[in-house]
Amino acid sequence: MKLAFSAEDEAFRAEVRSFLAAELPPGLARREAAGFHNKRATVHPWQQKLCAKGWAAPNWPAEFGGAGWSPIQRYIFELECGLANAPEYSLIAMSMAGPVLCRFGSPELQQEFLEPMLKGDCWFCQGFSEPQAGSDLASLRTRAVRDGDDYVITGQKIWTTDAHMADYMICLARTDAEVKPQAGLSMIIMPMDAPGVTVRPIDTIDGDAHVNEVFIEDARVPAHYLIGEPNSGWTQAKYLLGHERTHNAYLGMLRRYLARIPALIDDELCRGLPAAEAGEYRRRHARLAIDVDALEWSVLRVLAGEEGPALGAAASAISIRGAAYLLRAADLEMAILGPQVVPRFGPDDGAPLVAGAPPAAAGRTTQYLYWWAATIFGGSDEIQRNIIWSTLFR
Amino acid sequence: MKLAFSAEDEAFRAEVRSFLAAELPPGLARREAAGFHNKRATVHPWQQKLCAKGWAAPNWPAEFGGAGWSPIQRYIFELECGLANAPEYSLIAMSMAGPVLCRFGSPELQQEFLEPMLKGDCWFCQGFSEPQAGSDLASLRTRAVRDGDDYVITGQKIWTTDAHMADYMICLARTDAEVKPQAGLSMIIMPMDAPGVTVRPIDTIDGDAHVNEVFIEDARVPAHYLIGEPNSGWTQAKYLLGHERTHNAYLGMLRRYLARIPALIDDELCRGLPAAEAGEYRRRHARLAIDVDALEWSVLRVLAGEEGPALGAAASAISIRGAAYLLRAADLEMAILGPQVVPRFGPDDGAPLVAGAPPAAAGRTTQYLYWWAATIFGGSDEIQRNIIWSTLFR
Amino acid sequence: MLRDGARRYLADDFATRRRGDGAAGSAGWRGYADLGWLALLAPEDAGGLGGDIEDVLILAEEMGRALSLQPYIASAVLATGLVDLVAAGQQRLDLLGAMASGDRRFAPALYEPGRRYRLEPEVRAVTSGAGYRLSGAKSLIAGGAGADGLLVTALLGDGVVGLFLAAMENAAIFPTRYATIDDADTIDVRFEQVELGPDALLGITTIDAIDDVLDEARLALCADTLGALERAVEITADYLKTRTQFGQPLANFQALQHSVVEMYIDADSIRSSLYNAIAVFDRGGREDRRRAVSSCWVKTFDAAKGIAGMAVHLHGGIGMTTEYPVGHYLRRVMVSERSFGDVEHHLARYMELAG
Amino acid sequence: MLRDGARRYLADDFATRRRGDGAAGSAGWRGYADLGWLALLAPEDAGGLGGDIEDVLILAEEMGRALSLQPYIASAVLATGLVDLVAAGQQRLDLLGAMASGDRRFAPALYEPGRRYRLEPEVRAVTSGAGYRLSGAKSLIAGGAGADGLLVTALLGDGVVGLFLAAMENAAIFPTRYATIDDADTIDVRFEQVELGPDALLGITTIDAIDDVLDEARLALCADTLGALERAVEITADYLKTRTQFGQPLANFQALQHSVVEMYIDADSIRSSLYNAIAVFDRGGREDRRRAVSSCWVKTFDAAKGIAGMAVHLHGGIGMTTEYPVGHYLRRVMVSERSFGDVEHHLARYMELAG
Repeated sequence: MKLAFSAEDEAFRAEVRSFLAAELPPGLARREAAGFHNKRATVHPWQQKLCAKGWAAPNWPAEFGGAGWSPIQRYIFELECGLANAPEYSLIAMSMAGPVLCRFGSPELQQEFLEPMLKGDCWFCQGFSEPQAGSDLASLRTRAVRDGDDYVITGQKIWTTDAHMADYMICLARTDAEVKPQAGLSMIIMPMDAPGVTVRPIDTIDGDAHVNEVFIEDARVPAHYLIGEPNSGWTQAKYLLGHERTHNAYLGMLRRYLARIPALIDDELCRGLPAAEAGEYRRRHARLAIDVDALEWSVLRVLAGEEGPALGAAASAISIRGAAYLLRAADLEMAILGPQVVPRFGPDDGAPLVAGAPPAAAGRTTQYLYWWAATIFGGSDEIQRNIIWSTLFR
Repeated sequence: MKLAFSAEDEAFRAEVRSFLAAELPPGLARREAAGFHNKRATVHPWQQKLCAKGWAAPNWPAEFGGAGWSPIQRYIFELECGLANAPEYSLIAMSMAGPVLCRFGSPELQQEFLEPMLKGDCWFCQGFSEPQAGSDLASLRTRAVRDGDDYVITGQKIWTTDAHMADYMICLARTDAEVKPQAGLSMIIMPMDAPGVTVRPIDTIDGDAHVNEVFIEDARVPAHYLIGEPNSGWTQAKYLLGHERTHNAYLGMLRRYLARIPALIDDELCRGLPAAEAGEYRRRHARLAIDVDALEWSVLRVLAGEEGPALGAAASAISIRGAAYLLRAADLEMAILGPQVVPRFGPDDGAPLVAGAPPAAAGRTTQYLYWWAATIFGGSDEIQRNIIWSTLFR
Repeated sequence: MLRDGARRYLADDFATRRRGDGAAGSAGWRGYADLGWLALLAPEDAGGLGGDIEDVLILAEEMGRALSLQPYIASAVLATGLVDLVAAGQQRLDLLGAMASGDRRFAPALYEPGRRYRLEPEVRAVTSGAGYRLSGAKSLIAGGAGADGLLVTALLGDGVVGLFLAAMENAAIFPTRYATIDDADTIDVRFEQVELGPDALLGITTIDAIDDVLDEARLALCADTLGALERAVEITADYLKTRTQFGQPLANFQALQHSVVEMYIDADSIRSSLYNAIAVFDRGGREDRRRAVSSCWVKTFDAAKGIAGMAVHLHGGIGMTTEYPVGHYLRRVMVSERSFGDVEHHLARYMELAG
Repeated sequence: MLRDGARRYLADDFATRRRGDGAAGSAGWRGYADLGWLALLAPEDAGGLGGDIEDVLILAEEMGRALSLQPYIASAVLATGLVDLVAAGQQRLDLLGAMASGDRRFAPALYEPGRRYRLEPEVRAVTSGAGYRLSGAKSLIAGGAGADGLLVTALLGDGVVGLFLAAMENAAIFPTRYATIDDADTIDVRFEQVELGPDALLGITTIDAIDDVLDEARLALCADTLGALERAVEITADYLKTRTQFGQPLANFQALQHSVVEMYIDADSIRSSLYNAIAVFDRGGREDRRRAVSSCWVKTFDAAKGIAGMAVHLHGGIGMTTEYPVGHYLRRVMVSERSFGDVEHHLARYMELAG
């Protein structure tokens, strides 16, 4: 197995770096580095810059305005964005709604939505999870009933990221209750301002606001907003989940942690961190760096097209270890900063509360707590282990 | 919860210590410290000394020649023996065959066997495990068929500790095939020199010799060697397994490791161990000591009669953590000693093979490898976790 | 019995707070006083119960279990211990009596910005007329908000440490008030030439003596954490039994059962470690006590975040919400583990004392 | 193709050895030579294949998988690298040619008693007539038994390190022969005023240069360990499918499935770490290479004993027997992990080079 970045790849990396250095707004980067989710309004100018450069949609085919990159280029772009503290912008539109529309949408839907998405003028959320259907999509209860030129949608969604600031939801709903559970699902674009749609933000323990409950009561949606053929939602959902699981933003985030931790240790030596403890934290940093080096190559092996049974298990293994390493990285930063991290910092405020504490203290607990969610989303660690067992050993 | 050792307990501890200091043969202690199993002949004089003192059977009632100790005294005795590198002598006779005979045996059987056991003149092995019945005793296949004044036993036992040097086996066999699996079992004393009994030692990866396969082909045993009523073997086995699971010799062994590791680190500093690494090993030693302090109190809570649902889970939890800590302790010693531990030291030879290596290097890998067996015997860690779940949460 | 009573009394604490009824207010503290919990550690000659550390640990366990936000460990355990240690004569009796009855509540201000867990103060006190003038800063004062006064360690000349009682209404004390991530009210303060009367100096003491008093608070915090973790494990096991996925309760999946069992064993080992420390406390010997406390601290907080985090994880999405209690246990132990030293601090202390 | 051929050739290695047919003897080495494995790393000008380190790593993986006891890493990878580094002219061509053809086999003798992983020799060589006189001791010489000669590092005056070739038949070399716990034939030697001819000094070198050659051997040992661990995981999964307990195959139990999955992920991460090191090796830069090798070493041996130990554990009693292969993987990695430095040694090296 050999993977060398080509001269073109390295030139591309240099281009991405200089673009980020020149164009990424410092305030946006600061907030992202702290670990708080950026808001739509603050991200919008950045997305427009990327759009102007043709880089807004790394995952879309070039014909629809996507960047048209190789997997390796996408990887380089995401890694460099991570290192530069660039935020993930309009994640659901770019990584989920966009790809599914490019692949399954009618020309009319593509026409209506893709360009506004690219420009950041149209945000999506994703309505898959329901209170009684977590990892188990087949038990989905939200119904969409055809009524003239509309579908009438009723149901409830939960853990809906960004619903509070989205214009549309790609809503997975049951359009046929007579067939077996997977076969009766469809994916429909639902305007979030349709009468009958209510969004209730969920307060999460990390202190940031990003997920919601969405109550849908007889919301009317034009029938042509249904994506592809009726009852093909299961196929589309599987396509999307595959997309999500190979999403490797963890590495950018991990590299970001690894890059800043040594300086953090040095800084804390002036704020009472004993030298012997600093040595222990440097050891942990080294061990984490060693693990991340390996994780990066687990990703590169997939991108380089390694074949064999391991391929089917790779995304699950990367997801399990990636989340665990994020927790270790965030825990290490908290340990280094010690008592300074315990105040609840507001999501809009990177200023430290504890006298004498460094600005770096803000957001540390928020991010640590959030990474516990990374052990769940896209399928819990346990589900991933089940997948690996079935793929390789059953 | 409060447990304080009484003045009597402390006096007892002092008595045990001085007895061990005066009477334990140094050669025996050296071999035991190295981690090799002592042989019957080398243990015999020690057991006779204990017998003369009345201390040969800590687990038996006083009326049968047992020490008549309180649980706390037993605990103190075992801990001090561990620290002093005293070997476990005639384990099956003292901890299994003896207690089951005291509890269920006829006066004739008690008369015939108990005193020779105490004196070390009569060694037992335990025939429970079979090739197709590991943790699952109900599927036992060895049969004992009544024929006149005898039982005729046929079957196969495996993992039989000490069978190669035992005089008798307490053999669990099926005496009634018509009833449900648990109900048809009996426990029978089988002479190992009975015609039809063949012992084949099993080579194990630790390089020591302690377990065997036992093939039994129409071995004739006097019918009065059956313990208690026919078909009461399941009850007796459960009684015994309870005995085994609260056996806490791990603590003596763990304290032995903890006591000698600091000096080992100091010694290795003269044999090339870098000071920074020594610091890391001291940290590991401290963490292990902290864990063992807690484990010791988990044992003491049981001995002090703490009540509640946790009691049913305690023996399983102690077994899981005890085995894990033994592995950590043995691994730490190997790490400190570095390359010096890799020669295969013979069980009879504590002399180091690598030039310049300390005698302490002998037996380190043997012991580490053996502790992997501790994660299995008496029920694997997984079985123990099942037991804890059922006891506390189901 | 103490335990049962405490459990009943504290049962609705979290739910009440979620409704915004403010159980962390003074009514709660008054209730604690009425139950005698504040008087537990005060010596009998000062109107206290002269109680056993074990009773305090039982209460602390229940408070952790109930997610109580009352600053019991700071303002009852630690403050009582400090005043009892340092004050003398009538002042000692008056203060301890007022604290035991709940009439006055003080918050210890020991730690300072940029000094991590060092107890040697950089806050300085100089004589000023008949009294003292205080300058410097203290940080992360648990229970500082709403307290009647702060118990401040300050340097009185070379190496001499005094404990001062500074009333919060002093205009030269500048507090910054904030919540820690476990929702507890906390303050930092700056002392800008704070003028104090002659009575403000409760007495002279040493860092070692303060560390000894802290050791009781540390054990109480370990007990609090134990209570929190045991409850988090129970909640998790219960949740797995009720939550259905793929047509059966999650509790049927062996991998989840074993995760809960590992959490249980780890939490129960903290109980054992705590009992070990209690036994050593009874036998006395400063070095042994310190060693046992640091041992318990390392054992507790090596495991705490992992147990509480797994509890969140095993709940799936619901575990991340503030409406549901389980995530609050994780936030609580994240604050506790760096309250009076952290794992590395106590591992180092343990190793220094090893022998 | 190389991999498939090697796997077929080595398939019966363990079973043959268990029957006592001595696969570790010279016939095996001759076979390796015939397959071109010994010539793989020898430069083309010396009759070698000038092959790629990657081919060597594939072979090493397969040897680990097959539990081969041939001293391939010592006598092919390391010895070839040392001779290629140090020797010159016709001697270099002769020795490399003889090693590549399998006609002569040498065992590197680098480490010394009581010196752990230090490469600076205390063995001294002084001139004696036209030749040299060697004194001192070397330990843990893999492949030393049956070798034609030892490649000995020795101090030639102040800080100058020479590599000597000492024929085993020299009467002043006193070997102690023993097996390591993985059944490999090993020797220690004492040199008591060993007289060597002028040709015995292959050349002068530096510790840094030797460490660079060792880095290839280290990667090969990581690959060997990867192969061993992957096979141990396969064997374990297969065993769980066939072994029945409580009326069903053990493989039906989710907790056991997940244990195997964790072992798999850990082993597969070693593969990723190895690929990382290969990529860095290709790009060059001594510090980067050392860092990548130490990274791979730490990753490999942090995980190795846990994976192999769990493989033994999941087998129950059978895993502890020498008849069954799985326990041999555990013993093998226990030797490997302390062959050219251990985890702490390489973590320290990694951190020194960090930047």
